[in-house]
Amino acid sequence: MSLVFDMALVAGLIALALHVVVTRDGRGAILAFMAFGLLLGIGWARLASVDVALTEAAIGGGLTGMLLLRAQAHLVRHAAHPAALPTDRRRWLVPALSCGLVTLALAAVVLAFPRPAPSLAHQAVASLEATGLGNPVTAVLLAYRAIDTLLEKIVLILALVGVWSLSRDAAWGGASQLRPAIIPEPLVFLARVMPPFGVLIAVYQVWVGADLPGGTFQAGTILAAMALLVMLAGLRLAPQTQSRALRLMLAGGPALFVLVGFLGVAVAQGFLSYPEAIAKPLIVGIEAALTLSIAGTLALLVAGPPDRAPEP
Amino acid sequence: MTSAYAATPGGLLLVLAVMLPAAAVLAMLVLGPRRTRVVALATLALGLVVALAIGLELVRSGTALIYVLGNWQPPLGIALRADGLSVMMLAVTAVVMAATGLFARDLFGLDLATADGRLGTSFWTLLMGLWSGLNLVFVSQDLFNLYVALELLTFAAVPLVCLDGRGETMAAALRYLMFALLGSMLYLLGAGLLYGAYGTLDIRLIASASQHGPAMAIALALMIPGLLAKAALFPLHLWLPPAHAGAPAAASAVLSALVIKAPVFLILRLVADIAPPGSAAVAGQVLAVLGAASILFCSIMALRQERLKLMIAYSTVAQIGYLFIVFPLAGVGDGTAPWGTIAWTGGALQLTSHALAKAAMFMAAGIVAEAVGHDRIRDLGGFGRAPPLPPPTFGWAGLSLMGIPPSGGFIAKCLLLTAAAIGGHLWLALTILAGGLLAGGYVFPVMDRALATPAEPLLLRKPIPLRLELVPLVLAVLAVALGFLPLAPFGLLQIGRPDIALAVSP
Amino acid sequence: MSAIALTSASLFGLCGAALVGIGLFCILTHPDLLRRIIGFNILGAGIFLVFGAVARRGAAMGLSGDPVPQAMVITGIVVAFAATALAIALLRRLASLTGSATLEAATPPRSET
Amino acid sequence: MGLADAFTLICVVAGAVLFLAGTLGLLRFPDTLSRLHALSKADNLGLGLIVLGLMPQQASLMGGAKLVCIWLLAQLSAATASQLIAGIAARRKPQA
Repeated sequence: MSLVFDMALVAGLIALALHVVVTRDGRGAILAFMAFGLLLGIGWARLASVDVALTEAAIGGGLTGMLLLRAQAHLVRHAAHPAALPTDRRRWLVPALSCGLVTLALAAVVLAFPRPAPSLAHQAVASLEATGLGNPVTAVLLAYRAIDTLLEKIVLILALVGVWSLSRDAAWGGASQLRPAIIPEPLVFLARVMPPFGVLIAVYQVWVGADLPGGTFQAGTILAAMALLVMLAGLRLAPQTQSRALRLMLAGGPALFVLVGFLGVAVAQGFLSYPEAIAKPLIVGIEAALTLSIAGTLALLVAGPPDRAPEP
Repeated sequence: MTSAYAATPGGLLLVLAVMLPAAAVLAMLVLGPRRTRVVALATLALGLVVALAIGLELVRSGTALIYVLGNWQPPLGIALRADGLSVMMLAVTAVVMAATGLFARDLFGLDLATADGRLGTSFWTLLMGLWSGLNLVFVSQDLFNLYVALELLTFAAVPLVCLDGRGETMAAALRYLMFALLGSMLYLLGAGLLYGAYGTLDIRLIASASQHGPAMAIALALMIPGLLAKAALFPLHLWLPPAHAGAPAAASAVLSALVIKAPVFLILRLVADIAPPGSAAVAGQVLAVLGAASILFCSIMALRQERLKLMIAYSTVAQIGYLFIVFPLAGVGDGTAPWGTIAWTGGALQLTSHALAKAAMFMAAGIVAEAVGHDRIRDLGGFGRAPPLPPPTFGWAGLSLMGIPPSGGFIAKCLLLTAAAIGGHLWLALTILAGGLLAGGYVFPVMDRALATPAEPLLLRKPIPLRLELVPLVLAVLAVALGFLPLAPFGLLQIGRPDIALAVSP
Repeated sequence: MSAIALTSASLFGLCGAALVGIGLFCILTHPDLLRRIIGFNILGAGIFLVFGAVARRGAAMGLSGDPVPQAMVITGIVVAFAATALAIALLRRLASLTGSATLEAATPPRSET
Repeated sequence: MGLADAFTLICVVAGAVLFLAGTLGLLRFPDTLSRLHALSKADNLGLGLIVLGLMPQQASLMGGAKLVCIWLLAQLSAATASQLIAGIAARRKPQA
């Protein structure tokens, strides 16, 4: 029975993906992609990866969709009408066949994976005690493979620096214009009511993330969404990108991570290792700081390059 | 099986090589535009010291440097490891980075309005991100960690291309981003398949597995083309010329000299360290054919360019081709140890000398463009009289690209040619010779323009301080001086090879 | 073929394979850059599902899946989002500067440096 | 099957039917406002019934409270979205 449900889910995912590719309607493609993201979230829940499901639903179904919709509105205003897929068979037949080949090869590999499946679950659980955590996914992200998570924060910051570098010289250091010309009343209402709940959920996610599904990425995404909502409703202006406080918030999480990492050289077993007695509080502390950094970075990535000149 | 990594003294230096520039990115963000340049220059100095210390430690101990992050042993954790080849890459990177830093300081100093503005500040921050990514590519042992390293490179390199904010460079940057992302994704997919088959992403552990299923072949067939798209090997090179030619000179130098070497290095590791011998031999043959095609096709394209920077960019794709013909020449995949062969040494020399020469050329071209206001080769008659040093820089760097003695490029191409002759690869030998001639074909006309007497003298837009011109000249001279280096230091390349765990007797 | 029992893990793995093909096709052929960016996201979703299948197969020790690939997917999703954001910022700027949302129309750089 | 399970079954099936009807309405109804009407019916009542049906399956009071929270938050955002869409539809109409 559950396999039938999964098959329907998979069929829906593939159908939506195909629709996204072939439809002529640019906005329709984005909406279909957002639905795809939400279905994919359910798919991840079916794969019993609740941590991933939360991240996918929040980012794939939410933030990415917002980014795409804003871009589409901009392109309709500023650029030539986007073209549709080529109808000339010579243009699409060869790529279609080669992509089909890739799919077939992948399918063969997926079906031929060795059994029993190799897994690091044993080792991950066995080492869990040394971290004081209960959620093995969090342990992988913040202990076993902490360097990935740390450098991925640097990737996010570089992406933001890159996005900012796309502004006009005069606007560099200023703020993005997120507020629409007309702000509908219901949006303002939502922006007043929703954020307290959002913040509560985010704090809860960080707190339980140490032991249960949830954690800094999911919480950061929710906070980012709340910040965007408030700015879209015009309740607060988007921050100046040159603001020192903002930049401290963005760099704070990874900076703390680096500091604790080097602290490990002095008092534990090397870079990015935690003294066992205080491993959990250290990790939760890093997660809290990272959550703020991620929230700020994601929100500013959606907001895009600054387009108003900085005010002193 | 000796699967455990034992940290060596000095292993922490590898962490520093990666984290120092990463920490600089954070510091720059917080301290703001006015202090960005100072932080960058300080980091460059420190990084150079770290690279030097790594080199000394490697030579002193005679074994690879190893560090286990957080003391979590692979497969659960991640290990860093630097053998002779990695250390050579770290060193070349540090030298080119430091030179670029000195060059950029004076280049952006020419125009006070941009010095602390958008262009300068973004450049320095992205440069540090780039450095962190490069160093990680050279030392990481974990395939997913290497994916993160590749993304560090992508996100730092793409915005560098379009710093001048014109529509054309935006298009070039976007095309670059598309190729780079596609490359990363194919790489990631391959890594996922390998994890599914082996339950680890550690290079040493995967390599020591006794049985290889279809996952290995398919994973390599995804990862290698993905990395080729990033390395811009023919026919996936289309993005490179506009991107490298459109970037500010200091950025072009790093992009062309270093950034595309990272995926090449990874391909080398996949083919030489992970692939089972049969697949490695096949991959080596295919790569060599593409490399040869790259040399010939892109050299001809370089000949036909009207703009100096585009010509240099096409020359990069051609010179990268030499690195791929090393695979069959060094006998990768035929059961012998490739790192002892002269082709392997030749490849390493080619990599080093091209990095130095190409950085020098892009910087020289940047100075000319800055002084004259354009880089159309036809209208550059007599540019040798204006800023005096770019023409000799160009000439010296050109020696290395053409493979004329005495230069690093000459020794490199000579070794490759010898290997091709000994191994009976006639077509590769002919390609190497033809590539040298074609390189002469595109370098000489520029020199000719430099020494020509124009009908009307070139108008100089702005004076160029001598200090600015010196940096590329030094790099070009270094590229030539490599030719005088006794080949002994390249015994360095064999340190740490093979990886101990690989030396399991069959 | 009954040896290959279709589990929900391999079902989602196959779905991932299909999505990879669809995403690749979109990236290679669609002239509209915005759609190509969505194609990258579909490709990414497919890749992550392959990781997900691997993770689900590795269920052991009372865990519902191998946590290592799950953690990698979380990292991957965030990186993919950053890539989308950078691509879109570039595309918007390109459209404002040149009035075109495709690369085909963009001429090779010709003007002076 | 106990009484609680039967209750769950009935409520969830009823909710699912409402969602189906809402989707049909979304696809079939002629204009924006009536489509919106169909959609919000499904959203409010359908989700409400499903949440209600899942109540007896919760082990703790906290679990139930969380479910209610989900329903309330969905209500809030759905209501806002409907308002926004209706507002745009109303503004466009006179011009068309």
